[in-house]
Amino acid sequence: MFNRILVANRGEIALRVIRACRELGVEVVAVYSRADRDAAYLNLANDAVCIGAEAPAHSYLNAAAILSAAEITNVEAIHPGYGFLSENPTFAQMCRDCRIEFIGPSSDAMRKLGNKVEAKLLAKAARVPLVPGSDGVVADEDEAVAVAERIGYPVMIKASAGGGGRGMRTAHNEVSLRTNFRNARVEAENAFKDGSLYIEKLVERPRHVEVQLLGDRKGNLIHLFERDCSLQRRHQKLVEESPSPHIDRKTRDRLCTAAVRLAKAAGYYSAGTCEFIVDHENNFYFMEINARIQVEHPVTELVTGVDLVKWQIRIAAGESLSLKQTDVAHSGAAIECRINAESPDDGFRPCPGPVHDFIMPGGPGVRVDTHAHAGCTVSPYYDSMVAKLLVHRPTRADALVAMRRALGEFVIGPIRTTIPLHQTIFEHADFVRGDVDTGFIEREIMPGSRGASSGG
Amino acid sequence: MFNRILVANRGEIALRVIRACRELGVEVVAVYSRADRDAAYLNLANDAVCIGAEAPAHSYLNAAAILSAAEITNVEAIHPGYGFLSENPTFAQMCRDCRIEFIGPSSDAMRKLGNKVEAKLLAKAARVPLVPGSDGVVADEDEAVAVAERIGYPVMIKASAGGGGRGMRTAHNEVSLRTNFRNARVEAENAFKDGSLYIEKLVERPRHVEVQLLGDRKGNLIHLFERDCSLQRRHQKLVEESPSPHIDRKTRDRLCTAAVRLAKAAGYYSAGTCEFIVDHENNFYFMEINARIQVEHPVTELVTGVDLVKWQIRIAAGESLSLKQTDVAHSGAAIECRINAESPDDGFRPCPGPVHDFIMPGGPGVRVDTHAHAGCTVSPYYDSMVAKLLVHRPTRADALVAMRRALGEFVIGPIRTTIPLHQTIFEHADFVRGDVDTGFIEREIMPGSRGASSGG
Amino acid sequence: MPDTRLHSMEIDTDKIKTLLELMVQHDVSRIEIAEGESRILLRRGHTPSVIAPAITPQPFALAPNPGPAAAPAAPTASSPVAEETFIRSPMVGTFYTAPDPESPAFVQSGEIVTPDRVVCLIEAMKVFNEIKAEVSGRITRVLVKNAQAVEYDQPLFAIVAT
Amino acid sequence: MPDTRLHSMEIDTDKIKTLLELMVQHDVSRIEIAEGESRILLRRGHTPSVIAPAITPQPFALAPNPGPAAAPAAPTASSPVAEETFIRSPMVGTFYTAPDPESPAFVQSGEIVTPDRVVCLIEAMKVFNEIKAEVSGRITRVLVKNAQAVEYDQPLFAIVAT
Repeated sequence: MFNRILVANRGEIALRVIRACRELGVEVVAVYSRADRDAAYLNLANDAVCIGAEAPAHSYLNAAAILSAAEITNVEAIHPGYGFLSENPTFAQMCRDCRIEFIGPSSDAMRKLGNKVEAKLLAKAARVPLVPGSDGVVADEDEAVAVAERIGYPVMIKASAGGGGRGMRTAHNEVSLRTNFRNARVEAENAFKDGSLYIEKLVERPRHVEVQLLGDRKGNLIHLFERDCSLQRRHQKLVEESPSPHIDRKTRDRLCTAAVRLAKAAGYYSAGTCEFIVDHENNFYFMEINARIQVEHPVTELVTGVDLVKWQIRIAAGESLSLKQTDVAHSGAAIECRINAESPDDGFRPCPGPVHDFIMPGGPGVRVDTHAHAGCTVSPYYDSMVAKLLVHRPTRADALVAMRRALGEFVIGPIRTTIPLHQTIFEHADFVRGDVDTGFIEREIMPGSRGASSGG
Repeated sequence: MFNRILVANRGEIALRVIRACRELGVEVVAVYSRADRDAAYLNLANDAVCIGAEAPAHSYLNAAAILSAAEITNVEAIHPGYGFLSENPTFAQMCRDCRIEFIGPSSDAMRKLGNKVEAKLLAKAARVPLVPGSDGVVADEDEAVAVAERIGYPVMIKASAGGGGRGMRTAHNEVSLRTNFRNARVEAENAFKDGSLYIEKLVERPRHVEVQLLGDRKGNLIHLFERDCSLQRRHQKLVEESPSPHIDRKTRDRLCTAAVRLAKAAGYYSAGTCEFIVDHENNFYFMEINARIQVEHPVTELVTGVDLVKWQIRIAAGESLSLKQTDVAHSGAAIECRINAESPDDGFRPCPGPVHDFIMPGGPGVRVDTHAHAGCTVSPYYDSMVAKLLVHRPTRADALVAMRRALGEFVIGPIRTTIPLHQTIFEHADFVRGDVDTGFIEREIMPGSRGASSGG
Repeated sequence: MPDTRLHSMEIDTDKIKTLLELMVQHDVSRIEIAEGESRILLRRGHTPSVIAPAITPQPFALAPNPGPAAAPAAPTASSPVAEETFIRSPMVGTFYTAPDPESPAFVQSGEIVTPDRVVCLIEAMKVFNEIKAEVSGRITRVLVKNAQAVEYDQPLFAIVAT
Repeated sequence: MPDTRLHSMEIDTDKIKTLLELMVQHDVSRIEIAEGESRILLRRGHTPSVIAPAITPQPFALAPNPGPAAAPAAPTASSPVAEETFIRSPMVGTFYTAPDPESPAFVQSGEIVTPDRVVCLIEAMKVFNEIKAEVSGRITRVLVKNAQAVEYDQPLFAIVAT
């Protein structure tokens, strides 16, 4: 096992890694930007090094500063957390070139899975379903129509050079496909100076279901069941839970084994997540593999009792995964709410600032992961998550009740948070029934807010 | 189920009952003394009534004020918590006479178990071992010697009229027995105007092990395994855990079934605890039944997954205990630390006052039950407990590690607390090995403090 | 310390919390709201007459805890607005203005009372307790309605010393 | 009206918007941020010479946090004790007083330096970076020992303008 590691991150995930290190008896070095110099969790590290100015580019994304901090503090490994440098294969390789272990998968696996085209080829080779489509650029309208007829309407027209929703059009029949294809091509040429388009089947009201994976460097790799993260706003997850209320046992088994197959094909080790979209007929399609620990990992920790962060560290130190697939049982239902310092009534405007009031929920079945406390300040420089509130109860119905209770107890002020939004979600009949999709928040909870916030 | 109940208590147990009510969908009325008017947990109740001045006798022990509050708020039942009126059979009967259910056992069972002599007769009849002794007053020295020879040295000489350790002497042989008997008689005559004495076997280095019981009004009664509460200072529990690290599986089974036998004989229902002392040969002796929920009940909730407070309320509302003995499994190891606002370095002097800094531990396996938060004030009028910090992990070794980690995170200031004492305990080799008794704190952790604190 | 005085029994603590937050946010030292029968006066920080070069409001005073939902914040007896003090309830129970429904009230607003004057009954545990004024003065307001529940220390009458 | 002056081309308008909102929210009259090459100064409301009856100090200063165990509290440049300012480390690395173990130190306490004077080396990622004084003045104290690790923004030398 390592004697000393460095956490190249901030906020709750830095604290999460510090907690794991303290329990493992591994010394831990924290790094911080000038904005985070008063962060309370730094007191829990064995050492803390200021690595740069407030802006992420100068500190938490500053690979040279982090490696310098690692050198002057003599650590043997770096835990990247999530975000920042966590999925950067170049940084992983830089660490390893400095003989400092990067706590994550191999740089090669990161590189392969970070490339959408390569990842899809891997999935195809591993017989993991992909969203049906043109399998590359379509030459013209007629080819587009032929593809659409093969895969069935509705379809999406996507610009090869596009991304993040830009340059996308839907078509529900041949007429609209032909019109939209022409328009999309002009738009793509103007926007990206590249008019190439491809066609994909439109998955309507998709659910987001992901599978937690854990593997060692000797090829042992298991899944720790799924998390359902369908409750999103603009691709930002708001609520995550396990088990998924959407899929049946057979789909779950197929999903989990598909994820394991794909990860093994990629030579994956450490913790990782395989993301799928699932339609209403329980058809699932591979989206991507996130080659890092995820924000919502505690959901899986609660239902399986497995400490994922400790395992990441052990595996990076060369230990074998002593857990076999049959050792991992799923127990009860766990739900996580991401509490953000945002004003849902005001286009989700971030609300950083000093926190005077902070009363954390407690009692049976509640877990809170947060770096915040009364007297802290939510910094405007970084993401707005102030706490992850989780409950774990024998059934989903019990978990809903416990989450409502816990949300009612949580006091954070005077900054605005998403707690009232979560309270609305947990009273909504569709969510209570477990019947939501990734468009639910915009469609059901915030109608009208789309326009209001589109300028932000 | 009730529509509305009243919590006749304060602090963390009032909050615990409020949490149970919110999860059950039962409205809840809080009562408070003038000292507690700003308590944050009152905001979580549906209604809150000021019942009197600061001193407990004027508020939380004021049965008439509490019943008046119950009447004006139209509640159907009263939860007494622990302490205050919780074990007062007269109050229980007053409630029931007013057609307000008292959430606890029958007044008759409370009365029987509250009387030491009657409780011991019940235990004897139920074949539950008692500490061997004279079975009543001994007439003179010679009879005392005869009893001691029958039960074996060392023995305790106790004054019939004494209590709380007063008028007690130990004797390790006949010579010291005869001398101490004469001295004890003179002392008892002077102190209590009653010189009658009895003899009991001295259990050396006793462990305190108690069994959690839960029964309904139809005679269904089960145990929920044991808690070990050997870590005490002056009969005040500091650390509680389950399973007991002291007893073997066979002793545990015998202890649990003896507790069930005794409670059934007493016609007991609701939650209750049967306390035993256990010697180093795993002999156990009945001490008393606590006819209420106990401070340390969350330890059992963690290892069994059973919500004891919810069950108390359901049973009082007439529901049957749907849990069978075979439904209750013991999983992992749970430990509780009672964090008190006391200064261990200064004779455990209470340290009430305003709390400015309050950072609660969180993350995997941690549960905190507390009414405290940054900005609250620890009142000088009531007991000094500010928080119950619990961990639940697969093994005791893991739980020790998690508790050390959580204690290191807990920031409470500027008031002094027992956190540093707990940190010392959790590093002590004897405690880590699970080898402590009720005298451990005074003997090993605080040598010399006995004199310093005897004036307190 | 914020000075919060509430001149009505039917208050909305949520609204007060919002108002206090607004005051802190905008550094407002005084808000007065009259709404039907209710009147709310909220004041924080130093009184405007004492001007210090740099005023530090206590950060803990900036975290108002509105107290229990159903419990009206008890006005402080040392309020500087008038010499008004309060006759407070010595117990939890039900407040009655008159010995029985047919009789007139024990006291009316405007009446002068002596310490021994019975001003109301409070019924607790089926017992009707006569409550005396305990002070001399003129009753300025009756703060509780007939047959309404009252809690310990709740102001029943406002009284000005004569 | 807010007075906003920007001393750099690489500005982030979203950040400025957020800052302005924060200033309004907390009644802050001035924010100055230096970040690498960028400098941002935002000012709103009255100038300090106009004394308003109630001044709200920035709540950010009211929440003291003892700071990380290992990080020396950085003295503020505007310390009133002397006209001492600091030459700070622009990076994380290892501090060297001299170009090699045989050579004398770049500067000694008491020496007068010009902005272009190299005062030390900081080794980071196997690269030795020459650190210049950037200001003129007399070095009053060398705050870091040779071959000691330094973090970003850590004071290296105390200097008094001459």
